[in-house]
Amino acid sequence: MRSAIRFASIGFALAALALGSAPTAHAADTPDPPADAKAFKDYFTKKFPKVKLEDFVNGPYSMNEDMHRQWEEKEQFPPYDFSLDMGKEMFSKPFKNGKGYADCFPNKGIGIRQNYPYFDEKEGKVVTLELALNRCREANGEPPFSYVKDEMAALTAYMAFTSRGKPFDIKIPNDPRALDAYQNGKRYFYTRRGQLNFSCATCHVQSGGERIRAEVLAPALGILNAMPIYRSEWGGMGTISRRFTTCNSQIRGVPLNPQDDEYRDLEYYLSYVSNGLPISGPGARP
Amino acid sequence: MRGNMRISTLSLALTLLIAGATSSLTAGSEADFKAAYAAAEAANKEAAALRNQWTTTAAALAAAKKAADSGDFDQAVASSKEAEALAKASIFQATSEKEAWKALEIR
Amino acid sequence: MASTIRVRATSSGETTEVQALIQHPMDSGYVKDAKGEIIPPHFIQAVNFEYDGKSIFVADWGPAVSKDPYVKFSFKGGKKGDDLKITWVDNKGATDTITAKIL
Amino acid sequence: MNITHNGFTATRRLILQGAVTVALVGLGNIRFGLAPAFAAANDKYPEDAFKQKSGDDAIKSLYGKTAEPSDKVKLDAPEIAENGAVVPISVSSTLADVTSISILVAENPNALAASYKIPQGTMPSVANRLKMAKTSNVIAIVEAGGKLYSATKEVKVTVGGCGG
Repeated sequence: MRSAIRFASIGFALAALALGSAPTAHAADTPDPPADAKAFKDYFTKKFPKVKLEDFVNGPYSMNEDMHRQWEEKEQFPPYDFSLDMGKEMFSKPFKNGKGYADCFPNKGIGIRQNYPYFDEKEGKVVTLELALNRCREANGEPPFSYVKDEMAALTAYMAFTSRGKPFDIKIPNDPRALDAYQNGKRYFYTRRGQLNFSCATCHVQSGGERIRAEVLAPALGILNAMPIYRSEWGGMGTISRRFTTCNSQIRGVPLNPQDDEYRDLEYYLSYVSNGLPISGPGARP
Repeated sequence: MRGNMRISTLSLALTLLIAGATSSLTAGSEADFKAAYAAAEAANKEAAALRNQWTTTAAALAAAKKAADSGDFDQAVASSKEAEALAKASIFQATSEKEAWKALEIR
Repeated sequence: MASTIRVRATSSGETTEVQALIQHPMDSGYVKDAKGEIIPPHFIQAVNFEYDGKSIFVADWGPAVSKDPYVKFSFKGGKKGDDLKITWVDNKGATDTITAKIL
Repeated sequence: MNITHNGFTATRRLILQGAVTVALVGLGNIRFGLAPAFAAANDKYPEDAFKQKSGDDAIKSLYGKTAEPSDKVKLDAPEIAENGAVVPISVSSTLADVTSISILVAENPNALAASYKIPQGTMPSVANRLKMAKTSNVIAIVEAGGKLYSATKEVKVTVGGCGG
């Protein structure tokens, strides 16, 4: 009996695909990031006129008064405090070869989170903060950290903390490969995947501010500004990589490896369209 | 058992349903299981190439193997067929989304 | 290793507000881990706040207190620079203590 | 309530099954050892009260009397908890000489969540973060002048997110 139900759901999913996928005619437009970013901000400011532009970085807490009170209560003594202190301690501890993270980053790594991810023209790919941290470790003979575990979250928490309030400042250099990476990230954001057949946009654009069971969905605008986040759901810290991979498995799509190109480009797109919004990491989330 | 990709979506969905239902009734032998499992795995690999596998496909494949190991080849064949259907659906999703995503884009 | 207790005690003249955040898993004994085994109960049972040698607040906690527990209260008195001693003990007998300055 | 670390394998069903089976088995072997040095500093940790299932039994075990609702007890809790693992709840009261404040979550496996002793000179208010297994009444108990007063509020809790 059970497999019959499974079959019914597959048949249904296919039918929904057919209906949802009638491609409307689109001019083969070359990507225009500034126009996208403007359209992105207009969509959300029109949909939520009462929410100030910079408050979108508080995700679900700007969408609901009851949630906002709970958040203020938590922010008095936030659960990410321990991770922040651990990150600060780790950041200043030199590697075995005497060098430290400060030597790998501009301005000694302080107050620069808002410039990540950036497009590395030598490599021809997007480089995220998490990737840069692990590359710094490997360049100095240290083993890389897991992208989804606490050490990486602690380091990115401290670096985000030093950039609090600074607006996102993601640049797309005049390089066709950068435009491709941006477009690749945008495509990933809007592409439906997993058996539930959702895309990031299905939840965070079409139903931003609405509930999915107990949780209020964060609008996509400013969704990475608070990263890394301490989630009550996980009872611990979460990096951007952890968030992307768990989102995939939630909709029954097999996640890719953290820091695969798709995720780096996705982070590039999502950060670019939130340019101008302040960094508020590390954040607390439901 | 090579699926024919060019028929329209709705009929593809219907054929899968009918194929799934009828085949699980026939008695499956080890050979049937091996063939069905191989087909499912091949489809799932193709989905992997498109970077679009579903977690439920892997679950169905695991169920098939478990059933086969315990000698219940009827169930093993049914689960393999289910896995193949899921893998084919994920392939279809990836190909159809190549253009469909633009419909959602904020303009 | 840094203490597991973070304290913020601020005096406003006649009353002092005390906030404490303690690093502890607070396992309730009702949750299973990834392998499906029950994580045994491991939670802070009592936290004692002492000022000027007197106990000014005692928290008795059960397994329903959140992970990395937080508590806030205030008491009359307490001047800037005074000491505030905080001690916790959990159901396995582990304990930690800290003496914080009132700001 | 609390989801295991690797995402969504432990769905709500699993947790509830876990809760039921363990509740029967688990209570027997919970060891409530308490470092002796500390126990002397105040009267005993109300071990028995924390073992009680229902709110009434816990209150009786803790105070030996029953509470009457009073609007002088202010219970501040959310309408819908953002997550059952971290529910910010605070209790305050305008009653005179408050000696103890307790907070119970009726539907939790053990109702009594936290109990606070308020010596003379400490203000009658406390804020903390509690875990709630599911939608439930939260009951605040304030002991003042030897009598018990209470306030109750329902807090909705469901497992968040997309699920397995």
